[in-house]
Amino acid sequence: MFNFLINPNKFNKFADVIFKPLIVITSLTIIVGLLLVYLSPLDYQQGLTVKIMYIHVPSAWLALLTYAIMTIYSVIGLAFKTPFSFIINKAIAPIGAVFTILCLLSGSMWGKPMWGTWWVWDARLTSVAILLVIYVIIIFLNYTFESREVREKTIAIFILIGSINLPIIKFSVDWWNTLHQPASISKLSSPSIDISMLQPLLVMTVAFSLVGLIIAILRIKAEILMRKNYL
Amino acid sequence: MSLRFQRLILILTTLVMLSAALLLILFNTKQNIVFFYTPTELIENKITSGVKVRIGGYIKKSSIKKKSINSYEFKITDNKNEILIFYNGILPDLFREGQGAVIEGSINDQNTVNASKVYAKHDENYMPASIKKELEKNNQWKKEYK
Amino acid sequence: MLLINNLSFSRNKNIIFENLNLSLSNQSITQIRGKNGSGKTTLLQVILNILESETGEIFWKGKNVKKNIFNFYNETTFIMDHNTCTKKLSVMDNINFWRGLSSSKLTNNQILLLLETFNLQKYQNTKTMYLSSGEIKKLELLRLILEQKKLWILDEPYNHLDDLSIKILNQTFIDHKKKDGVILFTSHLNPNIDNLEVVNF
Amino acid sequence: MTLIKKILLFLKRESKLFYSNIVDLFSNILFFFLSIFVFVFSLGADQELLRTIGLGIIWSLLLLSSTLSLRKFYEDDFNNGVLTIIHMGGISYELIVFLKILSHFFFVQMPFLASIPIASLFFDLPVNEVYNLIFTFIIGSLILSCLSSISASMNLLNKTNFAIGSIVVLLFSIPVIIFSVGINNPDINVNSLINLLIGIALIFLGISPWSSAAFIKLALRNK
Repeated sequence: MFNFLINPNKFNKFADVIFKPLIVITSLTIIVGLLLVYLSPLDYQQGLTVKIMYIHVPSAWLALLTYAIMTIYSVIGLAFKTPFSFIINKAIAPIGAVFTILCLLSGSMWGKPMWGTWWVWDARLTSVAILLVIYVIIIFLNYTFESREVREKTIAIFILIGSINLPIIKFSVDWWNTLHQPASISKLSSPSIDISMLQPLLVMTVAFSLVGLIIAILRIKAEILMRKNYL
Repeated sequence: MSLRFQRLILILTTLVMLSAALLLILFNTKQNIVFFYTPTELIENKITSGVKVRIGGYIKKSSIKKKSINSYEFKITDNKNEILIFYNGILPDLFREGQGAVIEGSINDQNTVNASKVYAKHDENYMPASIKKELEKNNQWKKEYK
Repeated sequence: MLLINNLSFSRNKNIIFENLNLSLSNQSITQIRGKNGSGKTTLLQVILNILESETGEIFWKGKNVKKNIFNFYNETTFIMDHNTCTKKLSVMDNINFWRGLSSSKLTNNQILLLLETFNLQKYQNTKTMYLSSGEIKKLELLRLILEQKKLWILDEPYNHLDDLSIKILNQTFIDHKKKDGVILFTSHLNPNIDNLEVVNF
Repeated sequence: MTLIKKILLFLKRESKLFYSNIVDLFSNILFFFLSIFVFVFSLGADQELLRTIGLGIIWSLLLLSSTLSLRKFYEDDFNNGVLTIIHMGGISYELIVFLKILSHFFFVQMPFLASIPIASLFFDLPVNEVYNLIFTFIIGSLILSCLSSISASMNLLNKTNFAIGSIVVLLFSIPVIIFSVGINNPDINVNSLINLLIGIALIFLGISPWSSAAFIKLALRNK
């Protein structure tokens, strides 16, 4: 049933089926999300600046999610030697990098009026910057080695080593005194964000993930085509 | 010794190492890397004057005094101790009374600091302005730091 | 002794060899003969499990090599086509290292005698980087006798050797064969050994 | 028992190699001191300034000097096939990496320990800071050895882009630097910081044998 997640041919077929509906759904979600953001109330403290959050938080989540997906696929790829894992790793690393850049830029734009600075070296900001560096190294590694097998496995091992950074990013705000605020939404407690702001945030998150998914599908399909001779 | 046995031993050592590392890190993160200190920590540690520090806390209610354009004086508190801050410069948007802030500057003497930079700290609460008014009307608005 | 079943290996979709079968009996010398670049070295590396085969199995004394790899290594000496001695260490240091790794029971006197027969005793404390390539090759071949293993696998052993040394090497092969040994080597030459089994590759 | 004998044999060989390569080590230390001079002269002889930034400079230069010996880590033994011979002697690649890390720690990093007090003289560092620096360096250099092993084994795989190995070392040494330099914050809990550093060292000590061995096996397969 979930074969399309590991088999290139089945993935191609699956992608062909869902691609057009996906585009329709995505455009609808984006429109609804932007409308909701437009209609969402101003914060009692931040005023209009709160709306940067609707870009910042989804891109941060997706930057982490992309890396988590790459980690899972690397484990699968190294353990079962599935070529599709390495296709995924190559295809979605730039997407994660773009989301990380988006997260850092929007955070910076929010930080200047709110905190009074573009950038501080606190634990959360530093660890996300390191995530960006890791993404960039992964992209570089794709163009470094001559042998394909070497390239793929090296990247997978490197991704696994770099995944130490994920829990550090997540828990940095709880472990250390940081300028960055702790998470507003967690499973254990009721969110400390009002429902009228939570709704647009969630819709925007879905919209961002769908856009990421569309780009990922296109890149993965291109990658499969390029490797047709090897698969 | 066979390859499998060597691997087994190595896997076990790795697991022991990683779990020890996890314990060490989880039990020791709280105290060490600090972006800022609270006023109580600062006073208790008796840092010599002239040292650069970051202090985090809440801005005491009705303590902000504007001395001239872009020159301010206010108090940072953690409900136990407070520290007087002098600052020349532009304050960030979020800087208001009762709000969290981080101040970077050098210590003059025990309880006063010359700030070179002021960051406003935002908490994890997001709330529409209208609801806050509503809450305040019904006297349900709670603010811990006054 | 050594049984190779249905072995195939390919590199980047280029098939190097396919469905290869080979069996080496006790007291035998086998040569794999072929041109440069025909994959002789690769075959040896696949047999030694340095490279992983795509299909096929290898058995040593009836046991699967992959599952008992250290038992297999424990009875094997592998001489590569290039030098494996550490250039910055002296001849004696290298020998002691090999001796320790293979848990060889040779005494110091026996080793000195060996060095004398190979005409290397004057270099005992010289760093190997100052030896000529023929002398280094002889030092390398010393490992055959030093390690006292049953199976000898050699990659191009005749390179860099003069006629006399080739004769000595052939004699060593025959001696080892008489002592229940098994020898597998690759070469593009046609060595003068009786009862040589040749696999054309 | 035989395995322990072989491990001792391996370490003995490493120590012999260390003596024959001792000039390399001294050049690394010389590099370290010369770069300190370059720093001091480019900043000017402001004693106050040097004292505040001294610790950071010493740490970053130690880091850079240790990336110099990166290529020596596996390359020689890999190219002449000694790694294969050792493996055929009955030691798994993971164990070889572990032993290599230990010997790198003792023979390459520890000699720098002696040069730290001299280096801190140039920056006029207070005694307790030097003491802390030595203490954190002992743990931090173990982490650096693990990182060097990972990136050196990664360098076996590519013959052109050597910068990538140094980048990996620098990237993962960021936490080491943060916590090691943080120790001189006047009111930090030194014990918890040391514990944290040991924790990081254990993590890298745990993962580097596996990842380095994987890289080495890959490199052997694609030699």
